[in-house]
Amino acid sequence: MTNHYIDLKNTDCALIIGSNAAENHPMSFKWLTEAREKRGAKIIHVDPRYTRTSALADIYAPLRSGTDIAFIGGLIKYVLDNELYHRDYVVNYTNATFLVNPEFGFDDGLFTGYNPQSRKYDTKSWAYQKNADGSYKRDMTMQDPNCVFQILKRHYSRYDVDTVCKITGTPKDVYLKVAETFCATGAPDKTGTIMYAMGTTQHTVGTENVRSYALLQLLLGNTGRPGGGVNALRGESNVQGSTDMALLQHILPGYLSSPVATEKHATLADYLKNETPASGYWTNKPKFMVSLLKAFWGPAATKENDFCYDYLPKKKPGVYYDHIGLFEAVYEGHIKGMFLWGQNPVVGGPDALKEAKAMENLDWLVAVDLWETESASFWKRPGANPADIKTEVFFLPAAASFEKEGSISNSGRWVQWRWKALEPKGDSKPDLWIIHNLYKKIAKLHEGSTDPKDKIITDLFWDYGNGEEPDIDKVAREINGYDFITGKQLPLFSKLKDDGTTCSGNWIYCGMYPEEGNLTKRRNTTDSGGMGNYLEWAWSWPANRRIIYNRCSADPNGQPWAEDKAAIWWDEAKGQWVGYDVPDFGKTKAPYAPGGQDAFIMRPEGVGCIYSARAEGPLPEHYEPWETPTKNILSSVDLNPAVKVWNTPMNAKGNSSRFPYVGTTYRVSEHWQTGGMTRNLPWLAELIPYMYAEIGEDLAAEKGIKNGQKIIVSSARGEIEVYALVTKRMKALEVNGKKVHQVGLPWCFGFSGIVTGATANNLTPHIGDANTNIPEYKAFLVDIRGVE
Amino acid sequence: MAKTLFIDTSKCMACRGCEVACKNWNDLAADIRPFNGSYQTKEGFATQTYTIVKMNEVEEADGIRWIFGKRQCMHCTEAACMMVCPKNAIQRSPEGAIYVDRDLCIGCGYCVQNCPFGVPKVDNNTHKMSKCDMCVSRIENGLTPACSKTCPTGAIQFGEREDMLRAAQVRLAQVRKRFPRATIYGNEEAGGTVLYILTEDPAVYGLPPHGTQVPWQVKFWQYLARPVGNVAVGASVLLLLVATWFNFVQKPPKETGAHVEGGVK
Amino acid sequence: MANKEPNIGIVKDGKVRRFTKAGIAAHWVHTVTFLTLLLTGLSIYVPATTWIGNLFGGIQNARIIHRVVAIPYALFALVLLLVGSRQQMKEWLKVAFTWKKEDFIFSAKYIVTEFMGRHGDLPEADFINSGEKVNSILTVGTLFTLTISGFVMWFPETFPKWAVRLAYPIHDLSWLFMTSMLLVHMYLSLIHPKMRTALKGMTTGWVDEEFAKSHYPKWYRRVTGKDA
Amino acid sequence: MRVSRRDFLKISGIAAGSLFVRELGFNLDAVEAKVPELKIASCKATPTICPYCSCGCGILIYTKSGKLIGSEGDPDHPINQGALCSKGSAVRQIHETDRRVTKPLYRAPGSDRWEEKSWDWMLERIAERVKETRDATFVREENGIIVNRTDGIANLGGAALDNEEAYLLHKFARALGITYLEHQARI
Repeated sequence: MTNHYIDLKNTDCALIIGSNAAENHPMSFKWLTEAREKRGAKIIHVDPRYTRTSALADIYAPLRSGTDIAFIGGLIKYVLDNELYHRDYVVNYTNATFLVNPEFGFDDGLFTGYNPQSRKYDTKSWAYQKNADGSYKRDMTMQDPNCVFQILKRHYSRYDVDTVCKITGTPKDVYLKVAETFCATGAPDKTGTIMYAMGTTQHTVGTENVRSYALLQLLLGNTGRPGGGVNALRGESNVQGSTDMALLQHILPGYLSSPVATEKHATLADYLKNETPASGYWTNKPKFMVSLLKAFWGPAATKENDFCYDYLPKKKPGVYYDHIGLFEAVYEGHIKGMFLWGQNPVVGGPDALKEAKAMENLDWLVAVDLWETESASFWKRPGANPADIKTEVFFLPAAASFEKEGSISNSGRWVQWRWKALEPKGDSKPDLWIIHNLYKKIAKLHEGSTDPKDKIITDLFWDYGNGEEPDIDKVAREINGYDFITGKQLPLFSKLKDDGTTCSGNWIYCGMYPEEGNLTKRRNTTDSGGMGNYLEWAWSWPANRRIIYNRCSADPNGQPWAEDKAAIWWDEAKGQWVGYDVPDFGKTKAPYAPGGQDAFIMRPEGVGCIYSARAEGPLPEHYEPWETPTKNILSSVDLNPAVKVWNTPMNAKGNSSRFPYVGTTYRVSEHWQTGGMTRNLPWLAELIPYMYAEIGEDLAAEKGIKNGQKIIVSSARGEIEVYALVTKRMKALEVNGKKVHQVGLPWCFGFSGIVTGATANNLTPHIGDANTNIPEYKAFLVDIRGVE
Repeated sequence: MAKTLFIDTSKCMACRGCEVACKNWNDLAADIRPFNGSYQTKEGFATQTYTIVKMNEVEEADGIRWIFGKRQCMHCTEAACMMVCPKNAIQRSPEGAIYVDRDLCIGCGYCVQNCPFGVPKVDNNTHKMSKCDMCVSRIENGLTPACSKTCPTGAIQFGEREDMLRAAQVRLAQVRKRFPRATIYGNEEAGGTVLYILTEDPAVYGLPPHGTQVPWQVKFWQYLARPVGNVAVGASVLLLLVATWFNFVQKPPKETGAHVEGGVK
Repeated sequence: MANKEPNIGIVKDGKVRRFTKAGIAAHWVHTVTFLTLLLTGLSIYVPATTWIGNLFGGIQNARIIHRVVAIPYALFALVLLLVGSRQQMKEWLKVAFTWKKEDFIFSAKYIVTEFMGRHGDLPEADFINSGEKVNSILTVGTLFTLTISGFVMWFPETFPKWAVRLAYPIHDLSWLFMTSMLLVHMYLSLIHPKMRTALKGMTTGWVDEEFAKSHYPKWYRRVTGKDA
Repeated sequence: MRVSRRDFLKISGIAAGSLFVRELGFNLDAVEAKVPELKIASCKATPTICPYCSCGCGILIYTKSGKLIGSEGDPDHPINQGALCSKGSAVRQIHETDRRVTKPLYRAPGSDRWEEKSWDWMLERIAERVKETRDATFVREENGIIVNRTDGIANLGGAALDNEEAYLLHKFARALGITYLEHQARI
């Protein structure tokens, strides 16, 4: 999140799109309810289904799953046409004034530079125009046809309300009410927040969905201000922390790119040259990278051996290491061993039938979990014959969150410590204990080996106490980082060096554990200015900033746009920024000084990017999901042109003649993720005990299905038997002149637990977003039929 | 002075934190029921379910509405259950909670049949009645009930009765902007119960109509039938004592044995 | 009076046959069941009476016994009368339900005279005097009200809520009034010096001729044909 | 004692009716029902953070001499101020439910059931399999560039790990040469 949960109380309008916040992030509604009661805030919910969030919203706008960009594109046009954008903000804090290469263009769904064979863009034509001294060319009047603002106007001129409503199926009057209500937050003294989750990201256009929200929020001048921002409500308690710690193939801790076996990353020097931008805070990347390598290989990492840079594995170019690519490799038998640390792909993975089948090729599987999950017992899943499955499976019982210590980071980047309340149940162990002892066993097997590849393991800097119990405090200290010479904890990432004298496991967490102690353990509830930032409670990265880009909360002269929306402001007397949050800006850089307006300190441009290159273009463009019930009426390009399509077995594509309805997966308040942590708890199992498909009364009537009866829901990948939950809350939508029904499927059921049920992900496809490869769970095609 | 709950159903999102917090505090068991085609997977109260969030879909002129309302014991000022309990097992705590002392309860079910809100339930094996007791052990120690503490949106508030009533009246004006038909429920009913702001007619929440009081049968039973009956039995006993006095203590004068008017023919 | 019970009214060595065998059986079945129901019911009436439940092995046993015994209470007496003493039953009920002015005088005077052991000149009684008429009416009446209200309370789900709630007061009123009558009835038949001879009627079926003549002259004349 | 109209009638009725009971020597005063004592009195409260969604609500785990008594929202925590949703309120059952696996379990290839094993046996066996697969699928160099990559092992998970665990797992996985390193953030 750019802001955080409590800051929601400062908003004047919350647009909840691609999220079911009241069900999946219920505490967000504590603060939205306060915003509504104290500020008269309006709540808008845009969702294919009328959910418990819609029940509390002032406006509910139905939309066909997979058409967010059309919806938001329409709002962008509405803002531009009615001049509701926050002009001073847009001119000073965004790249709307930047001039773009005149060769840039867009025609019939494609930007310039597209190569149909490789399905990739050559982005040269999208570059900014630069002056001789390398600075960016800008037209502060935003009239130049090549300036981003005019390009934006041209691009979204096609997103008129009628076209948009034809694509999304949203009733026009409702759409206009949403536009009028949310776009009013463009006023300088108003802020609106966008709250989104997997409903936004789990599409082949997931990244551009988020980009469209960021773009809209920049136009309305909401980003970086209390009650504003683009707020991802993430699903798991520490998915923010686990992402920061880079349990993802494409990054190293602190969002440093993981090396690829190409010239650009051949050596540390090559890597740093190609990865470090010319301007913006990322210019300090070498300090972060070297400190990370020193944290990994400690004393063994020296200047001479590039701080053991070579020890880091380099990816093979062109290979997809993401979840979908990974399971395609498992299916092909390339992968022999797999670790599952509390993950359950047999229920949570896309095309789950294929992923479960793929696991049969594994020689060995280590499953670490609190429960005997469907993935841990894939070899005895319904329909499998254990005798044919040769995988050796090790199930290691893990301790629960309150049976161990440690810190986790919530969506709002608050890193909070958790204390140990109880001994682990039975012989279960904390994951830290398991990793620590597993490493020591593996290291012992490689002790004394002279083979260089084994040195990678034995040289690892593993100084967490010598007994069986790892000292978690030492791990926390290492993450923060310390000075090898003084042995002191570093106070902030600005103290990191690239000469090997400092280490830090994750530079964005540097400052969490300074010399005076682990700040994540702080429980002081003072809240200066009553803005809800609670700067003394725990610690938030980066540098305890609670609202990032908060320089934008002040106008170009450094004074808050609105009194009740103050975050930081310039104090001329003190010569520094002061206020209710840690400045996300040079503390002593005056607003009138050069770069005093560069509110986005991480960006090379120093400003927020309305125009920002992604795999499929610099501006979000609507494309249809891989399995669409209709055609793209904005261009002849149906599927996102930059998406990787897997023409592989068990991943067939369904068409709308055989599968006429739009299927979409979701969760409910009472179950969480694949259900292990909720379907094994009696009090939650009893609240939603059965797997069901949610269908509208009109669809049920059409198919002669009665509420509570069993039905089969099928897609090109598989079929499942579930109960029919027939409801008034889902109605057919009018899409391009045709009635389109949608079918809702909770995805938290599996064959193991107190309550069990069919797995919705047996229906979802193996295809993902062009940039992140996150699977398209939210829009695929299904059919339904009654069970006699 | 008595405390009570104030439930503003316009803030309820049916997250059912209250249902689970209630089971957590009271150590109640789960109670899985067959599929009933709704998110509200349980019909109503049960021996292991003291509170339940009603979830009703209503189609109105201006579109669909999903109406939520948390139900639990109403802790009536005039409590029918207390009036009918033959063993005085149901008491009102100093803070106003109606609770049952399970040692005294014999599971006779009088309260079950006579509660106008259908709250108490009797367990047929333990022969004990169980229902929401407003977390009496908590509120008697200055804490709030588990459901009100856990409610994320503050739909469930707890405090002195006048404060809660004032809060409800203030809130009603705001709620009516979004829900014109909103009403306060629980101010007159049964002498004053848990206070609600309902956004729809009470029936949608499974509540009896506005103005519901203790059933007349209960009043007839407790104020008329039993006292009169007791008096009758008392009178007989009195009569027997008097007769014993006359027949045995103060011997009757010797009689000729004729008892019938006009003597023996 | 045509077709009276076969051996009612026979006089033999100073006694006259007053009750049939079936009538006696019905009386004692009714007595045993009612008293059992009274005690098991009483165990839950007020907080202090729980100890009575313990006589039956705990209050939950009392609860079961109450339901089990309720069936013979409701049916057996009725069946016995219908089968074995239909004629006298009809006569009994006819007399019980015919109330004239003199019946009221009888009741009022009886309480303060005979009941207190004093002689009172009271109107002539038929098969049963007006006090016993009240007892009969109550017994028959409460047999129905207790049975019906008890059945409704036993299966509350099958009856409308208003009916179930009404059943409780009706049940209480019925047994309280029946009990107050029973106390008087038991006092007369067991303790009252002058009246307790009547008990033999309900054990052997025969009462002293003198007693019958003086207490039930109209009945005596009718069934024996002799003069009172 | 303020006697309401109801009580007066009730008492008068009982008084008269109870004469026949009076001699039996029982007093009929209403028996005072006792309030159950506070379950969490004298409990230790340990603060933790909810393991479910990413709101980061504070929870207090109540224990008494090491035994779990209950779990509630942490009233001092600024995000939830004592409130919790249905999942957060059920956290206690994560410890209590008998569905938890409490012993290391091993499934031999082709077998149809689990066997219980010791931690040592399991960790040693896993270490051997890891070494085997790493040695078999390790790539040291590719067209002139040092890669040090293990193609045969994939590591998935976990978004529910602590930060310290996630960091250590990353360090451990990279040292083994793993590039198939993914978790729930991707899906």
